[in-house]
Amino acid sequence: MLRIKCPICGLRDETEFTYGADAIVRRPDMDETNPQDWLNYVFYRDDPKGPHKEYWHHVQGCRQWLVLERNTLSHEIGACRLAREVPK
Amino acid sequence: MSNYSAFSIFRHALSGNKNWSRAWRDPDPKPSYDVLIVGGGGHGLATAYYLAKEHDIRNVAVIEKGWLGGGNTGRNTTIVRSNYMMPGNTMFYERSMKLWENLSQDLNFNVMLSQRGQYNLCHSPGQMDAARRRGNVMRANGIDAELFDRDEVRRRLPYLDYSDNCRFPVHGAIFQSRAGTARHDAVAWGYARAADKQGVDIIQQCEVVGYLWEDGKIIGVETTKGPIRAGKVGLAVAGHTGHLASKAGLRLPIETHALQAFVSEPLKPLIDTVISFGAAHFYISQSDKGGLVMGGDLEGYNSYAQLGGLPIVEHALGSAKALIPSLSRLRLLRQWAGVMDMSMDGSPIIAKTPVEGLYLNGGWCYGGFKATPASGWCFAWTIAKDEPHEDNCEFTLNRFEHGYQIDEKGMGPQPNAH
Amino acid sequence: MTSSRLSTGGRIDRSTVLKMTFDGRSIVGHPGDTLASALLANDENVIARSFKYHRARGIYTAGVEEPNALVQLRYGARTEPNTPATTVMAYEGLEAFGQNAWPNVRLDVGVVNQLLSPFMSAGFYYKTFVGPFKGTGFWMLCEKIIRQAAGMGRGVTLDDPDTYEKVNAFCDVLVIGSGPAGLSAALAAGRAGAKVILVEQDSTLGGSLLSAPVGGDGDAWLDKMKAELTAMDNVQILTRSTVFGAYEQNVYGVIERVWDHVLAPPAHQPRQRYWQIRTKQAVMATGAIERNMVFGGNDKPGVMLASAARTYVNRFAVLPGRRVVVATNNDSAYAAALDLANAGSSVTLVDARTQVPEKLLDSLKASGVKVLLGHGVLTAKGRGGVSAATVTTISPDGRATGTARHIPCDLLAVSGGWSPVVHLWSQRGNKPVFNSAKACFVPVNSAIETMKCAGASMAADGSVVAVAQGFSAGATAAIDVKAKNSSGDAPIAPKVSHGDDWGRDLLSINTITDDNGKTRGKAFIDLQHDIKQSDIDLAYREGYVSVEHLKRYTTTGMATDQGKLSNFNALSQMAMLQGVPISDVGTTVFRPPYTPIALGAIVGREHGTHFRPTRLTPLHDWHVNNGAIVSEAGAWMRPQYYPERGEGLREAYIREASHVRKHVGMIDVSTLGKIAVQGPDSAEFLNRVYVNGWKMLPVGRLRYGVMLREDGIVMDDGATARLGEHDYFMSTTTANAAKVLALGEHLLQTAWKDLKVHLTTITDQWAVIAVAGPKSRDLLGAVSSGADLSRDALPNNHFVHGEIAGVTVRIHRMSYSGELAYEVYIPSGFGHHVWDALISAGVPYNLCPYGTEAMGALRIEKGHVAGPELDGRTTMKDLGLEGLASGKKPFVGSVLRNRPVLIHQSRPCLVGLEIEGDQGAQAGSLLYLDTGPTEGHGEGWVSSATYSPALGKNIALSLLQNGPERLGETIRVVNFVGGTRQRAKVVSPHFFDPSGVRQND
Amino acid sequence: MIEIRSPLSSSVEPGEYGAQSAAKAALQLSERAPGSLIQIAGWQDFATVTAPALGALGFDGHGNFRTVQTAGPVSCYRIAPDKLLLRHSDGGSFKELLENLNPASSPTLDLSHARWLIEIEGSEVEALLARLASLDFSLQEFPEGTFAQTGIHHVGVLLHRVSADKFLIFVPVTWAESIWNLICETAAPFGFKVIVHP
Repeated sequence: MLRIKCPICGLRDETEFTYGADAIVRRPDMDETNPQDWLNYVFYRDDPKGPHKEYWHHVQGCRQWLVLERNTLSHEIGACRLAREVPK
Repeated sequence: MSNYSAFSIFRHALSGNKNWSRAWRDPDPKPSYDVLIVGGGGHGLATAYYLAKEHDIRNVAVIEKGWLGGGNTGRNTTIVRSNYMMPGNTMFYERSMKLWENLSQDLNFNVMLSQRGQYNLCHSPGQMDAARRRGNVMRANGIDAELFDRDEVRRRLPYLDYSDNCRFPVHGAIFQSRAGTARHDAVAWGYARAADKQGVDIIQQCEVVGYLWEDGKIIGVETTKGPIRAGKVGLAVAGHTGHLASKAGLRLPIETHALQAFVSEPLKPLIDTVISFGAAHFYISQSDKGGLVMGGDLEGYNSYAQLGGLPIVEHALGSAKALIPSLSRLRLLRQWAGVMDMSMDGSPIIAKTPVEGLYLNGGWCYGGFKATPASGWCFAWTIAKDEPHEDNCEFTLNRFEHGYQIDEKGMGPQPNAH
Repeated sequence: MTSSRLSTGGRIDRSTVLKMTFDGRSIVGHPGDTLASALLANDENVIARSFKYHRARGIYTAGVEEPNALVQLRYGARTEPNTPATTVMAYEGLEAFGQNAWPNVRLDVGVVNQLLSPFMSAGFYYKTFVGPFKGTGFWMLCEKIIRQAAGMGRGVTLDDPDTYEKVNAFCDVLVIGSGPAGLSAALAAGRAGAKVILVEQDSTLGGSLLSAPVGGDGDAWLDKMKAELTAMDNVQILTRSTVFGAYEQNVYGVIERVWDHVLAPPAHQPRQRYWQIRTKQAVMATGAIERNMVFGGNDKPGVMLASAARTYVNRFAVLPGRRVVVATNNDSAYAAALDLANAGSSVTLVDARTQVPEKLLDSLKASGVKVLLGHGVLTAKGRGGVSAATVTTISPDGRATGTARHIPCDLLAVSGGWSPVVHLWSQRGNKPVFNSAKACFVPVNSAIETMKCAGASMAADGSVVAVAQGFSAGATAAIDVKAKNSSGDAPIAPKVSHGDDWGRDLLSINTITDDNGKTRGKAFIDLQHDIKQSDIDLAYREGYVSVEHLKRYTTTGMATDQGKLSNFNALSQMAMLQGVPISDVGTTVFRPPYTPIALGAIVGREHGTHFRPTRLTPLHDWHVNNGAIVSEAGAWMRPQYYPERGEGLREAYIREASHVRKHVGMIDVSTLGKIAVQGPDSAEFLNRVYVNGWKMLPVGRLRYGVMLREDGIVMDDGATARLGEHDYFMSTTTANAAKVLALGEHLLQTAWKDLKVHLTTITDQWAVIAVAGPKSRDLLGAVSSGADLSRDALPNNHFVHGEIAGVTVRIHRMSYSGELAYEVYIPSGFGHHVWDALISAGVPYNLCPYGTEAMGALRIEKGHVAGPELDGRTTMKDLGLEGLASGKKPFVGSVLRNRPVLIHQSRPCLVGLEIEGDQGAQAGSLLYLDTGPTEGHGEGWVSSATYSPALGKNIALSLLQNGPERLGETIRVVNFVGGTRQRAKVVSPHFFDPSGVRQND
Repeated sequence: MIEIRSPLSSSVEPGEYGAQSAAKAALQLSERAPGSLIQIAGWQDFATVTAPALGALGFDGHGNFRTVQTAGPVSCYRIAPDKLLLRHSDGGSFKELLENLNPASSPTLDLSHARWLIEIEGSEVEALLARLASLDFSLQEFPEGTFAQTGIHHVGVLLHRVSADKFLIFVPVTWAESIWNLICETAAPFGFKVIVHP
């Protein structure tokens, strides 16, 4: 069981959250028309074995989207920040 | 190497079982092969076997970082079925089913395919309609399928929850009678033994640490046992595809996720078929040893760790009791997790890659085990002929670019939803 | 008094007699007994039959590692198969039954399997049963027989009458195990002020101390520790509780057997409780499990672990044998020999070692125990049970060097060394290391910062070291969690009889063989699964040498005891065969649960109705009270139809839908997703998430919109109203409400941080009633006030505020049925009130409520797409919605929707079908050319079908390749699984009132 | 005045349930209407633009994400960085507050019908809640006058500790009956009384 330290609500069970997606990929700007940029955003992943940054949504709490640093091999958890406060 | 048969068992028994020979050799790697398959699971071993058998390519090695069959071949819920609806999937899985049906004879190794049938339960009129469409596609393509209403399901599976207390009542089910289970380890061992017999070198405890390059082309792999050159390198390392492909500079439409499975204590026969719950991601069957084998949902987040967390244990066992209330007092014996390639549309990739010399077999999501024979068969074809067979022609890497997502569940590019 | 029960001693309450039965025979016991001790006390020696060969088996251990004595406990709905008798506390009325045997465990005909044992070597089934023909028929015939023979106990198909509950707990230090190390750890952490939970699987605290003779120093020590611990408010003690799993981030799963030690739980009380404990630190003081030795007949009833024999004598006052041979390779069995002798048995101790300390030998002198050094047991003899041990001198590698002689005995107590219980530590992904001096795998204590190991689980040298380690682990854990106080001084360890230091001078012998290195007779490694040493040899010969291959090929360690006894012996045999140290063979990874756990315990109360929560609309009670048939729609319950006078679904929905077209009907659509979109950039937000434009929508208006996924596939549709300058009210489909909200929040909080928009779900705030039909305006006009509903004042896609029955409501003019229709938005707590008012006011207008089935018929007649068409694979073009998309602005999915396959000419697109004949089509049917083969995936499929009361025809919506250009064509509709083939005419999906006269009226 | 209909109207039956003990029931369950609930949202300048309006109600700024601010019948919960939930237990209208807020910079939303309250009181309240949600309910970790948003049976709820032995649970109305029934089942081993407030 993962326990995630929501910056707003504190340390909570993973069951209060839903996993979003890879937070390394960056959504292209709205007016980007190059399909490749959108393909890279929507479909392609680094899928790292080790440190990872990912979105989690505290749906049963403050409903904030978070960026969590987590190791995909050891499940060790690092920093957790509000997505809105993470620079692009 | 001795042929396996009732007679051989009898003969060996009389000599105290002292004279059985090794099931496969344990060779050192040669400096070079025509084809090198990375990954000694069912898919990799099957690929090597069919390369030799179907395409007469015998200078082949399978290299495996641990012990063969130690990945997802050895940690799945053993279900075999061919009930796929999307063009691109339907006939591929049916090819697999047909190969399964004669696999024990083909390999001279009993993989214990037990065609006890599989029920996909429906819990709403909408699910019944979707099941009907799937069943119709199957039937129109020569695959057996039946659609049962609630009463028929109740007659056949009387132990499900039909009470007023049931949260998601059963409306009906789609049934494939040829589906069933196979003994998972036997598949790896049977292919290994048969491939070895064809001259394939199976090299265990040998990890790929990088690729050998020449003029932008892959010409072999660097391993913990030294460099091994190869005319063609095929990856069949589901669960680690993203990681190994990245070493070749490929970014894939794949994320790695962990999936748990569960087995109960052994019981006398109780459930004589395979049942998939339609109200949650859960399926159950009973093994020959008597254990109830159960599968649940993904952990929900990227993971390369073969660890399963409690929320999914609760989810799976909760589904078990919701489906069959009388399982409540039975005991869970083991839980384990496997890591799998979750592709963005839930369907696999069997294709040449943009990197010359590198071929890819991956993205199996939950469905790798049942696909083993056809996966090996089609991958061997693709490697041997440098083009896909008709049955894997949609399992391309670039399908997301042209837009044919083989999205069997309609969940979109969200790997943990497939 | 039963024959094997000692008249004094033991930790049992002789003042109470418990009546129980085993296989229908009466047995008696006392509080404090286990079922196993009671069976032994009643001279029940054959308790079970083994998995494969159906060999008679007795009681082998006194704990959770029991491989043999599995019983079917209780009967009927409460039956529990495969229950180790050693873990069941005795209770009045207990009923247990032998299993895996016919007619019973004493006379099992399955024993003939033993004759076939040469043919049933490891993996034999992989080599045969394939049959002479292709296909799986022959195997499945064989399998049927194999499956009947396999399995152990029986499950039932009766519902469990007991309840379970889950508790979430939090602590600073979790201490697992209550032997000397665990108690010391709990004491240290408790004194320091840390919040401690101490978990013990046994019914009482003490661990190994409970196996010592009553009245020793251990008892006094235990009492003192218990007194101090129970006096601390910050220490919680859970007995009869097993930590079954250790999970990441210090979460532990525990099952407490709250009321398993009685016939049935008291009313309202749970049978078991699942604790999910989140701790900061854990101390693993889980002890060690004694190993047996491998020799011929080592599985017979009467063979038992030495430590178990000692436990039965001292704790349960049961004499498990009168003439006893104790076979050992280490010191620990000396205590067993002594205690058995002191209880009246005549004891011969056979030690594989040639030299042992004088002190040890001296300790036995007074008790009359005969000691044979340098000896081993080659075979256990006897039918049905042990009658003699064949003893011989042996070499240091376990080979017989002399002539064997028989020593008559009825108990053969063995000790092949000990295995620390490292399971929980290993479950966290760690591999233990081999300690060759003590011949066991031990944890690396530094591997997990938050888990400290102590005592026998670390192979500690006796209780003095265990207490010191435990106390230190507890004190360190307390410091790590910043506990305030000092732990004080460690307690002085209890003086326990010699021999608890099992690691000293141990001779690592696991197997006793003849002079050729062969075991005599059947020598078992895995008792329950009948894995013999020769099976390991065969696996090696065939190349299954890695531990995982070995385990899987032979199935050793995969029985219900999970290899607690057998793993080590299997590994050491494989090491011997390979000629490598055991550490090079490695161990298998331990998986949860540590001991098997009941499924129901993990499920707690979340089953039946509570499997998932149920969502009810504010009008739900009315529907139920008025005879609606309600059905599941995701989490919601919705009225499907309101049958009148014995109507079925079909009659009811046709009547309801016809009624709407003729008069007026109303339906509860409160399940629609509703999201408040607020803020100055709301229009921009809507412009980005919907395909159509939103910048120009005036206040007072609403608009239908479509949303795509990021990959360009249609996700959802619905109407959004502009309530104010910066205030929009979005509606989504019932199914996608949560998804749309989460996506919107994601975009706003990650990619579009510059937009000032807030989204809030308001699904619960509003009850919504759709009122549809030619008389809907008249009805609403009559019942409402303050709202001008006239055609000119309120055209389609406009809304207005008004009052109904004293409640302020918002009335949207909006139609999915094709009729003149409105949606009335009511604060949900007043929804029922307004519905009632409409019902009353509706009488003159012939108002009738309708359900989702009629709603479906109406929307199909109108060609409106819904869930079956929005199946996650369709594009706007497919659904005939592409005209909605703005070409002037980007929106979610706007680039990827134009990928070549998604805009290809031949894609299946939405059309209507008029079905020929009287029978309706079934959704999910496939479409084929009228002439030509009906095979392959076809030209398309039927997505939604209904009888159209308005048209008097059976109609359907379907997706057909190149559909819009095929209007008028006749196609074939095939439902293979339903056995129907029909013909249908391809028509426009807008079956009814295509120009929209009625809804715009 | 029309009375708001309780989503629990077919579930709340006064009486004693579950395990019976001679002593007073260890738990008392009841429902409460929320009165008025409004949400105030904002953006970067949230604190400054809403301060005067909140000050008028008697609050000193936004407070934190744990503490419930109370002023007379009004409680204020900071449920997100830029969202507040205000409850007027008497059903007061927040009229003045609304007038003092600019919808462009601090939009408000009426949620009075979106939540229902379940009140749990008694000596076993911590034990009961530990069976429903995975928070540490000890007084030390969850003091009086604090709140938390969490999940009960997969549904997002807000828990407010009113006193050592009393909690208020804010439940979305459409889930209320399901949650209530589960709470009652969970409370059965302790024995509980369902009461109706006057």
